[in-house]
Amino acid sequence: MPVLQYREAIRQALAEELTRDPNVVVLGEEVGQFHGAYKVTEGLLAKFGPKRIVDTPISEAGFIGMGIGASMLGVRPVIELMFWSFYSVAFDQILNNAANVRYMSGGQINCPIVIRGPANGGTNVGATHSHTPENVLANHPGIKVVVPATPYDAKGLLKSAIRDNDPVMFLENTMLYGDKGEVPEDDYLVPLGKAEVKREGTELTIVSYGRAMILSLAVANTLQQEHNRSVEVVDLRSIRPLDMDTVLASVRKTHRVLIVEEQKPFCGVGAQLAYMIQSEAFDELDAPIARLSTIDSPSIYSPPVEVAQLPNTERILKAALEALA
Amino acid sequence: MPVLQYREAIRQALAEELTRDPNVVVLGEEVGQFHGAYKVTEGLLAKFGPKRIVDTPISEAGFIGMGIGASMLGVRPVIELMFWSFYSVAFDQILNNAANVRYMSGGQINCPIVIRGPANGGTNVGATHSHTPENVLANHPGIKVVVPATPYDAKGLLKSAIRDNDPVMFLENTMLYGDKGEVPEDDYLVPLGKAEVKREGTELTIVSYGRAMILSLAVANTLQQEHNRSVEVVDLRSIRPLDMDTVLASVRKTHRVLIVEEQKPFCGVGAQLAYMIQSEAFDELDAPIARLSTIDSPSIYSPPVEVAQLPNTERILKAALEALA
Amino acid sequence: MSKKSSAIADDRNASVAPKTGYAAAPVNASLSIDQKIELYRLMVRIRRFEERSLRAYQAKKIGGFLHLYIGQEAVAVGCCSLMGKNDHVITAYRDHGHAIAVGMELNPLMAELYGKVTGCSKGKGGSMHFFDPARNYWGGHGIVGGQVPLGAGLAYGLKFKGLKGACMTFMGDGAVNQGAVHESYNLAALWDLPVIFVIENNGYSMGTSQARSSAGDLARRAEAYGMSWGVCEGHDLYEVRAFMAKHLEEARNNCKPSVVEIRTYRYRGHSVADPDNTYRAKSEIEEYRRTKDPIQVFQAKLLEEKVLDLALVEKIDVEARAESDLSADFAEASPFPTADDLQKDVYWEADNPSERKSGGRLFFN
Amino acid sequence: MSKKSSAIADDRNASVAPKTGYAAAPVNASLSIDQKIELYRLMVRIRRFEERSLRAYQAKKIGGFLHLYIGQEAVAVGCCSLMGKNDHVITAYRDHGHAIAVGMELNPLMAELYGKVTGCSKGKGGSMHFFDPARNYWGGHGIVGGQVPLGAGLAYGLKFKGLKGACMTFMGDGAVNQGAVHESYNLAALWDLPVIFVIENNGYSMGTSQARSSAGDLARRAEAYGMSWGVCEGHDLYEVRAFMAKHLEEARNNCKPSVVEIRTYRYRGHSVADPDNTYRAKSEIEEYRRTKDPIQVFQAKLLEEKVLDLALVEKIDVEARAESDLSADFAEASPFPTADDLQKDVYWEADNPSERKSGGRLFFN
Ligand SMILES: Cc1ncc(C[n+]2csc(CCOP(=O)(O)OP(=O)(O)O)c2C)c(N)n1
Ligand SMILES: Cc1ncc(C[n+]2csc(CCOP(=O)(O)OP(=O)(O)O)c2C)c(N)n1
Ligand SMILES: [Mg+2]
Ligand SMILES: [Mg+2]
Repeated sequence: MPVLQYREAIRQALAEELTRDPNVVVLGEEVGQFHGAYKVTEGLLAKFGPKRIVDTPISEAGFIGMGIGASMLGVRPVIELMFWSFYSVAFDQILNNAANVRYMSGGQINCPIVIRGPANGGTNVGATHSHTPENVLANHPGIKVVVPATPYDAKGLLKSAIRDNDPVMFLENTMLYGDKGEVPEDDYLVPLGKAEVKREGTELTIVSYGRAMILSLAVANTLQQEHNRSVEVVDLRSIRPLDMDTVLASVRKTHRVLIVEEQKPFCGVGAQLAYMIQSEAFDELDAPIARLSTIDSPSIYSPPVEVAQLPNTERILKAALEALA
Repeated sequence: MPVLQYREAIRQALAEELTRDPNVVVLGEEVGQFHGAYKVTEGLLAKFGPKRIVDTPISEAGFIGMGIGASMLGVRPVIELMFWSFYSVAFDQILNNAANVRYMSGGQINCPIVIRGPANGGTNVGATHSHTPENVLANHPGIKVVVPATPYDAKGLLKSAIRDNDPVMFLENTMLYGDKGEVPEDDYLVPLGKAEVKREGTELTIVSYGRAMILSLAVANTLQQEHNRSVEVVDLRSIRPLDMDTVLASVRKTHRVLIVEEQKPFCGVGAQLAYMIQSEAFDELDAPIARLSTIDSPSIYSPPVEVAQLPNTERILKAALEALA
Repeated sequence: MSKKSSAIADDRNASVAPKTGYAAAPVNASLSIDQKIELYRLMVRIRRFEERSLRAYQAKKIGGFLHLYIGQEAVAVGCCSLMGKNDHVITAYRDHGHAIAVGMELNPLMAELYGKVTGCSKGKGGSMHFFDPARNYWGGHGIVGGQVPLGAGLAYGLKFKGLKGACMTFMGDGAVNQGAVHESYNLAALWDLPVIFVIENNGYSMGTSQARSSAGDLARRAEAYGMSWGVCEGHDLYEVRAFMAKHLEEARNNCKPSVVEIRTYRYRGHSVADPDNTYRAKSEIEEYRRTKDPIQVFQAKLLEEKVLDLALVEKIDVEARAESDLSADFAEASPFPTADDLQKDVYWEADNPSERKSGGRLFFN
Repeated sequence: MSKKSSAIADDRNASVAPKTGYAAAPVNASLSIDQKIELYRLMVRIRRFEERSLRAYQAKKIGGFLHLYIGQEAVAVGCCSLMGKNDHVITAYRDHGHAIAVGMELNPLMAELYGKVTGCSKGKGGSMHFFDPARNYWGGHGIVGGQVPLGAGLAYGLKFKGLKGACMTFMGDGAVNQGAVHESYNLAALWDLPVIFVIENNGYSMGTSQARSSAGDLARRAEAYGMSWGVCEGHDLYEVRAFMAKHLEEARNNCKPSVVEIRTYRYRGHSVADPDNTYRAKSEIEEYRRTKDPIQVFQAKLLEEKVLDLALVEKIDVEARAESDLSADFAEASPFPTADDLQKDVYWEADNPSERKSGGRLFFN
């Protein structure tokens, strides 16, 4: 099977869907001539031309709102946010218009848009550029939220997202763009709302997603090799819809849970997971649900301290050992 | 003691702080000539003049950002959002600039602003006007979030908020504006970050805030009178800072918890509370933490169905009886 | 409702075609007598519908906001009467007039106000959120300025699909200071989107006069983006039509966007619950009503043209009142949605379970 | 750093005061020789500092973004050199030049880039977030256009406090299409705020030329709000000063805001990590460097004026390089913040525990 970078997998998904459906259009800042700030869309302009690959001015509220409007007429815009952090200036369009227009029209209007781009820390770009808004987005019914961790999932989920008739927020990760993995060339889909057990284990369930999941996997391996402890890692992949069945099945098996997330803690995704797990599997828990989040402050610039702020392998290992104790 | 409406209590706090500190300025849409969309600022223009009471155009990002900039120079703007829902168009200013400017400047800059206005459902204004963003706001370190439920607390908390040197988000409630309560005429303060046990009880702790707390109190009384059950009601008052000590003390007493919140469930404040309570008082819990939120859909218009969507007394009573079972 | 009918219409020769002014503009001169009567009737129906809704509001049948369009009828009717198959409309929360002008029936509108399941949005949207995509009517939006990028997007969609149409994107005079509006102006001008940004300038945003909220002239801001612009009076239906017809042609045929300001006036408070005496004098309202009421003005013209006579005026009015009353009866008799309906119409996938591709939970508690 | 010094300065009569052009504008004609030298030196220091930072970036001493100002120096130096006690500056993420121009030392700036605790923002802000409120420098802001309302707010604060000053609010040519910018324009014009919106037009926002992102002329958008505006070339320090002096006077004395466009050019990619060959030709850069390099241009003028001679040019350069190297040494030798510092500088209250009035937890996990 071909081995692709995460960014290439996303590009392949875009190219395949652009080819499949003439209503798909890719819009965003620098997605065309500049090939994308992170080169995700490299080559697409040459292949699909300026009607399908559209460079926008720096007007996130304007062009996201425009995309929403166009989607109501059946266009299927896939909009790149150079950083998800910039959703801050388009918040109203996303969370009032995209999220609500179906509801407020009594189901008459569909809004088949995808908004995609990176949402992560770890690259020393400071507080304004390191938001991870999956919790904020998923707080709003009407919205779907996906956070792929691997090239395979990135391609399969993005293709599902583009075909979805609801607005899907697709959160990538600049730290993963260069990661490589096997990606089939064919037209496979990874459905939204299906978690995957990325590693089986018996003593502790780590629930995670995105890059935090990749790090958790590494820690699980370390725990096996160096501590002889067996840890299961559940990759949520989608935040909304959310595959609680897979999470709960794992909890019923291991009876211990550590949630690892790259989120500011207060009302992060981990909080919702913790609430649901204790609500639905209270008697299965041998210990309080543990949770490891980003250390609670605006994202720091200083490179080594940013590493310390995020859920790195050291912090995850420590938290996992505590949870296993 | 004088009995005031909730709106009058807020107005009194504003007037007292305007009098006390010449740097305080009240800004917002219709706060002056129109006396405020909900008449909170009635009479202030006549009393303090147009330099201190400023009508703004409909430009929330502009005038909130302007307020933040002015606060960096020592002005103390108290900005009215006609509805907190409209924070959607000013999100970037609040959550990148107000929340981060102290941090990114290494502590050199203070941002002493208050943003206040109603954040609630229940008045049939539909999905775009019924957001309750305390979870989203409090997710961002650098921000403080207050949700007063009574006239007394509203006045005391607002005065504390205006004197606070950090940005404070002050979430009122149109459904409570007409509520009456005793409010001292003197210069008292209710500190941020102090919960209050609004009713003592032994069998169940209801943790709540805002109007949901008022309803919970009523239900607690019903439970006493009609079911002979003893329910303690903790009013958080502040979401960030958060008084966990008071919450945990109550949990240690009753061993059962019901969280009642007017929030969309996914990653609401209740999720964070549930996570913390189970984390810090796992062995004290006789049952899973129960939680009652707004029913998870965009806010509906239809008046009777909106009542059903919110945490009304009927729903709270049912949830409390289940939690007590 | 409302089959076309009239005494006069049978006797076409009796009418006097105007030779000068806006009435003589091609788009008006070509109107048949029936069409003129229908335009008049539309305005009357809007007014009577809203008056009826006001009574229902006062009787507490309607909740939340009720932003009445009374006084502005010629704007929506004038603009929407020019719509072809591929023309679209989107507006803000003061949306009843446009809804009726695009042809929506009164029953689902009144039922929506009552929050009934028979409402145009199934009782989910309310007064601010009327929609009828089948009639190219995209709402009804509550966030000031928030609909404007959507309007640019509808235009984008038209152009993308190669359709010759335009999107009329309405907003109030207070909305022009929202950032999203300017971002949309720039996008429309930069990419030649077939959109007309229509500022319905009724002089006030709630209690704030234009002068207190906006620096400079409103439509003229188009120049900042090299867009064309124009201003017209909104109380004369003929003028609105003559004026908008040009802008629509430019948009449809040449993909040229524009910003237009239509000067109008609202008689009622910002919304029904709002007071109305802090920011304008009663005499200002009376003066407008006396000299520029759009229904009176058009009625006078059509009487002069002998398109209408007093009997027909009366008949139209009686019919509109009756229709409005019936819509209230319909609304009253209709059922409310139930709590079970809350989670319908949120996700397409949840509403179409047999076609659902995703797994997991879509809703939480 | 940098005491004033020069061979020529001792012999003032040797200099030749220019009689024509921008150099003769009062604000320039009144400059002493020392002042001219210092302005030149500032530009050189900016350039050398950035070149040094670039090497540090390539050596992986610096993370994240590094948006170099090289080529634009005359803009920041020209504008900031006009600042009086009550004048303020705020800008976007391409903020090194302004920081040095307002008088910040190189050490804390380089240390900030290195993420060290001795940095001007204690290593918390990084390249995009330099601040020095004591020098009326309010950053350094990463969200395009996000600083613009803050700039209006600084001006509001000045006016509120009755201080005669102005706030220069810098933004790029790509920022003008952000909604918050327009909201700020309207507020400034409506309320006569003493703010000058300075568009540093370097022709590109990342890889997008002005023509591909903005409809119409940039500064001229001020007309939409009845604000005055102007355009000037940014490679000639004298021109920048002459031009900005007028706008500053208008702001300070008459509270009149304006929008100005200063035409300039950046030599490097948008940020260091970004490629630079997809959207412009190398020759374009070379042409600018050859004919309009702001340091070369000013150097030539000062040589002609006999304010500088080649020895002094060399000396200034050597000193600036040395100072930049020293700043890198300083940064290198400084400690990083620690994880304990993460939660400092978030809340004033947490940093001032003895004055804390609130209870409860401020931080979570
Ligand atoms: C972003 C936002 N800010 C404020 C409001 C509250 N609000 C609703 S209508 C209105 C006035 C709008 O006036 P205008 O645009 O002139 O429209 P008109 O009511 O005159 O039709 C205001 C301030 C809102 N709905 N959305
Ligand atoms: C809201 C927002 N959108 C996008 C970006 C990413 N971005 C950073 S700089 C930039 C280009 C800005 O160009 P310009 O305003 O001309 O400034 P210059 O870089 O030329 O100084 C972009 C798109 C951002 N930081 N913020
Ligand atoms: Mg208006
Ligand atoms: Mg630029």
